[in-house]
Amino acid sequence: MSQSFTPNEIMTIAAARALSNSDVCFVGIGAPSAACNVARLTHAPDITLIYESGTIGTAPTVLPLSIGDGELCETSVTTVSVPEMFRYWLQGGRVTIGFLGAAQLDKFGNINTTVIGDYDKPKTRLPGGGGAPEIASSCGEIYITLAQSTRSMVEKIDFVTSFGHGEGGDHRARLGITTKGPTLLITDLAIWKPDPVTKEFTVVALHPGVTREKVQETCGWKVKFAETVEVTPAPDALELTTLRDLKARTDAAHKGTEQAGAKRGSKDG
Amino acid sequence: MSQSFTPNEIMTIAAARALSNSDVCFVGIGAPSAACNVARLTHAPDITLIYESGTIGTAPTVLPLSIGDGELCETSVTTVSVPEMFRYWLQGGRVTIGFLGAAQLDKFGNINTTVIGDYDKPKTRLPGGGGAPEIASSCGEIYITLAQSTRSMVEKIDFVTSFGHGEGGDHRARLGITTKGPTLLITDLAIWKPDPVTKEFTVVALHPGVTREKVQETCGWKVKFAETVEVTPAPDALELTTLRDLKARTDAAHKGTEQAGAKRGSKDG
Amino acid sequence: MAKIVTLKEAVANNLHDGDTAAFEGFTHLIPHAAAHEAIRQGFKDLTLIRMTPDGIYDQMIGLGMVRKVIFSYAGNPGVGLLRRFRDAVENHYPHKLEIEEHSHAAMANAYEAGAAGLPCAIFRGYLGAELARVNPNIRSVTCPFTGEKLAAVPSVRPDVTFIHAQKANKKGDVLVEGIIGIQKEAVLAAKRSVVTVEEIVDDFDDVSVNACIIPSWTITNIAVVPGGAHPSYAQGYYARDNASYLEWDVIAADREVFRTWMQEHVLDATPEDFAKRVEHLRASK
Amino acid sequence: MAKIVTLKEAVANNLHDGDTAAFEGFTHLIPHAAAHEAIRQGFKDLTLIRMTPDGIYDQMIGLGMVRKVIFSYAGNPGVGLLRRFRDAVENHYPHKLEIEEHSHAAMANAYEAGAAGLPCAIFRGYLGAELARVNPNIRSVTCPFTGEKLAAVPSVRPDVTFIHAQKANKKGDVLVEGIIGIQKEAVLAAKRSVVTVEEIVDDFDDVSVNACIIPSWTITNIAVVPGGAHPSYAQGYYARDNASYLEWDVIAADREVFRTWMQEHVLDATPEDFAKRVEHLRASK
Repeated sequence: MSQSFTPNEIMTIAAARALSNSDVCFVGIGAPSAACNVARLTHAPDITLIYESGTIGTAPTVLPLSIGDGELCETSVTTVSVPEMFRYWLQGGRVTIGFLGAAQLDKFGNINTTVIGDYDKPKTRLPGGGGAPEIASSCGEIYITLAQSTRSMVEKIDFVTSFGHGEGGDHRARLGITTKGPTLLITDLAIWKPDPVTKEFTVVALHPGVTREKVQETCGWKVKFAETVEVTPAPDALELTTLRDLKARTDAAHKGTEQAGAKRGSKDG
Repeated sequence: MSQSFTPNEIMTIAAARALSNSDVCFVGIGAPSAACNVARLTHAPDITLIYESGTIGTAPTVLPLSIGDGELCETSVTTVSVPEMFRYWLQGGRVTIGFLGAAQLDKFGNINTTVIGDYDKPKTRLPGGGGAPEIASSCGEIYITLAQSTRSMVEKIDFVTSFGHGEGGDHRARLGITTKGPTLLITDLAIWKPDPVTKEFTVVALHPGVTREKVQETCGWKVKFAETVEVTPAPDALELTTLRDLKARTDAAHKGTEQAGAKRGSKDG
Repeated sequence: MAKIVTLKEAVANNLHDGDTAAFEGFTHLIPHAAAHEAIRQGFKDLTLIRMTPDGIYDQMIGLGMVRKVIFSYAGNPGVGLLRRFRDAVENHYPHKLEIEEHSHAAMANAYEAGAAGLPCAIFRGYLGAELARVNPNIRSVTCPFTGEKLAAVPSVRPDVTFIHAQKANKKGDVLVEGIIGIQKEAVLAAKRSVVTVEEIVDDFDDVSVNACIIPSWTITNIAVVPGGAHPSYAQGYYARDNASYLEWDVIAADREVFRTWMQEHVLDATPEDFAKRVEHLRASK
Repeated sequence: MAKIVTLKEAVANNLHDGDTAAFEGFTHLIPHAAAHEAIRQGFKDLTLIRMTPDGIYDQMIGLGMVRKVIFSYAGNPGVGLLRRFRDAVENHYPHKLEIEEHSHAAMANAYEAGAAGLPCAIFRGYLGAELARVNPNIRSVTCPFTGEKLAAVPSVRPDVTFIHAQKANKKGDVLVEGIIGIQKEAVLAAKRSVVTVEEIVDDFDDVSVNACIIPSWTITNIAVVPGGAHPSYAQGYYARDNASYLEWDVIAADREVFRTWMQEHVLDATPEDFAKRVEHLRASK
């Protein structure tokens, strides 16, 4: 390992590597935003990034704090209305990769961001689905990024905000959904792909230094490992520099508008 | 009569008078376009003119030859896409007055601009409805302008392109249509309004010098006259000057782009 | 024609107890000043509609002005949860809050259908998603050509919509630029509308004919409130005050801190205070 | 990414016998040059879609290239009827022409639904109108909330769409300005798309972020054809050639005059001829 890196950094960089020049990505805030922009600044300069606020083909020099930052609009090819975004661009089937995060995730890639507990009497009321229910069904495929914990990776999620592979197998097809659904789960510890038949997420690569035990300890279901489990290549110097420079620029830019003493709570990775 | 005028001029001016400052008009080419702009240039400077090509709040200095002339766009408050025009502006119920012409018209204000003869084996294939079917149902009320002839004002039209009052009475309400439909018919000879109960068009005013016989001779159905039939006030000097100046400006502007010898076939009134 | 009035008049003229109201904006151009004026005027029993309820809805909910929220994402953008909203849903404090929850696609289509005068919107959505189970306003229609089952939601038709925009011209036409969100649809879908603007200019002669312009005659009232989107931003005028969004997370976490803050910064404040709040943010934009 | 090629290549790459094609434009920016190239390449059995078929469809129909037209207003704009279209419908000359006729509202909604990936469009339309009797593709759905019966039509999904636009940038993004019509929807609804442009510029840095820009990656081919909309116009480049529209009424009235004119002005002509045709129209715009 030429350089040390954090679990969050390798998660972001592994996600960036999964993107190509011809991808059209529907980007959420947080790790996905960082990953997409690292991809754009390294091996995929022509990647198209779309944020649900209406910005198409955006190329921010710093990461946005919200999906509606001015930077996204100023650097976009075009900025459209929100109805157009959801009709022509998302539902129109033009997005190849949708990124989703999760408060709770099950082994079939179903996602909860709505409530912890019962919907009508929730223990914790979360923000809700936003664009996620239709991102999950309209994008060509879905990449999920998540920091592992037994609280977030659970046997049964409390509410299906966004449909992944349902009960597994051909459940998507049975509902008439023609897109692939979750094809990749990138955590801070490992890379997971759905089993071709059962669609259960299976560990295909461990990040450098991560053990199978660590993955199991931080996951609420019994983890399946692929026959051959690779080791995720460590971030190279360009990847790390690009990501860190992006974050440094982001911090510097956003500091400018912050009052002294305000706690920095960015969710950008 | 202070000044002579043509039947077409009084038709246009009578239509202009029926418009007010607060009207939002969906304007077709021909007499309606001239009428709306005469109204705008005389008593209704704040009238809103909308052409179906997407131009909203347009104020052309010359009359357009087509509903998509550049002049309409350049002088508009805003120019929107055609789907937006038909969804937000027409169907949205924002238009107070829709103007329609007719190849054939019946006494209940039903209009044919589709075919003369049978639909599948037409004697004359006309251009078709265009925006008219939904203009007829979505605008607050409909004004019809037409040069009288037994060919165009007929007992039974060959095809109902745009629904007026159907078979009369409450036929519109029975179809669930909530707008008023045709409330005014202005021809080169007379002003007609629907009977409050039967909805049959009834002559309420004759243009100066026009006889009841002349109106009947040029109409294919037995004409009903109101109890009191007024005489349309003759165009005043301002009205005539405004209309003629507008037409002169229009001719001069459009000549500029015409090759020698091209026949002038403008349908602008 | 839009009448240009004070913010106080605009709110008093157009908002009433029991109304269904939308204060719209998608991160950009959030109508904070209008919401604060509504708070000062003390309305109650409101049904609030918004794709992305944020601080201003958190504030109105926390003060007990709101009976019901129709929404698709209730979060503090870029920060996290809405703590007054959570307190209302989880603990019924200050009272029970009714919710009608949709996805963004559903809400965007519902506003679009409202602007288009339709009773409902159809789209391909909610496939396998559990919201359809808990929200009786998520139904379906069958495509009469392919047999595909499509999602249907009622159109959004607020009694009144409030938005903030960059500028109006003297006739009262309004220009929205940048991230235009759902503002035009929200105005066109509503019975009445109020637009707060940064400034009024003579005309829009320098603006593209295809710009997002909302004609004067579709707007009820316009009020000039410089800085009126703060802590959100107005592209071309001032930047987003990210620190205030972070601060809100702390303020809203405690019922008493919230009350005290609201008293000082909203109830005892005026529309004119917004201009001062954005002074230090003008340089960066 | 859109590939920039010659008009000849763009047409040959994207149009095939039997295709369903849209050459769209609403009075402004009619893709005349693209249609003339299609005529020179001699396709047959086409299904042509357009809200407002005008001279170019009259020409293709008159030459027997067209099996079916899906449309809402078949007229020579500002002049009158389309005489070759009439001859085909009334007299089956040069052969029988199938028609699927809609209203503008239906077609506009159908393109919008095509761009939005939906199988059908719903709208409030055709109330009392007889087209619903003669067109089996006019159906209805019932609003699941109000019970209102709404019109439904299949979405428009052409195999290929041709449009003309003012300019592309070097990356292949396309700018449409002025009367933007249905062009963006027609491109997004199609499997393949060809855009002819007046010119290619370095970038769109001087253009509003909310302008009607069609991103490069949604377009198949771009060809530079100055004057390519003539006798229609390109706002900012040249004015409409009204005389040519009037002239067409005379040319198309007679089968032989039509043939002779087509031979000289289309079959024996080139895309480069368009630039000359608009020379005298540039001053006035």
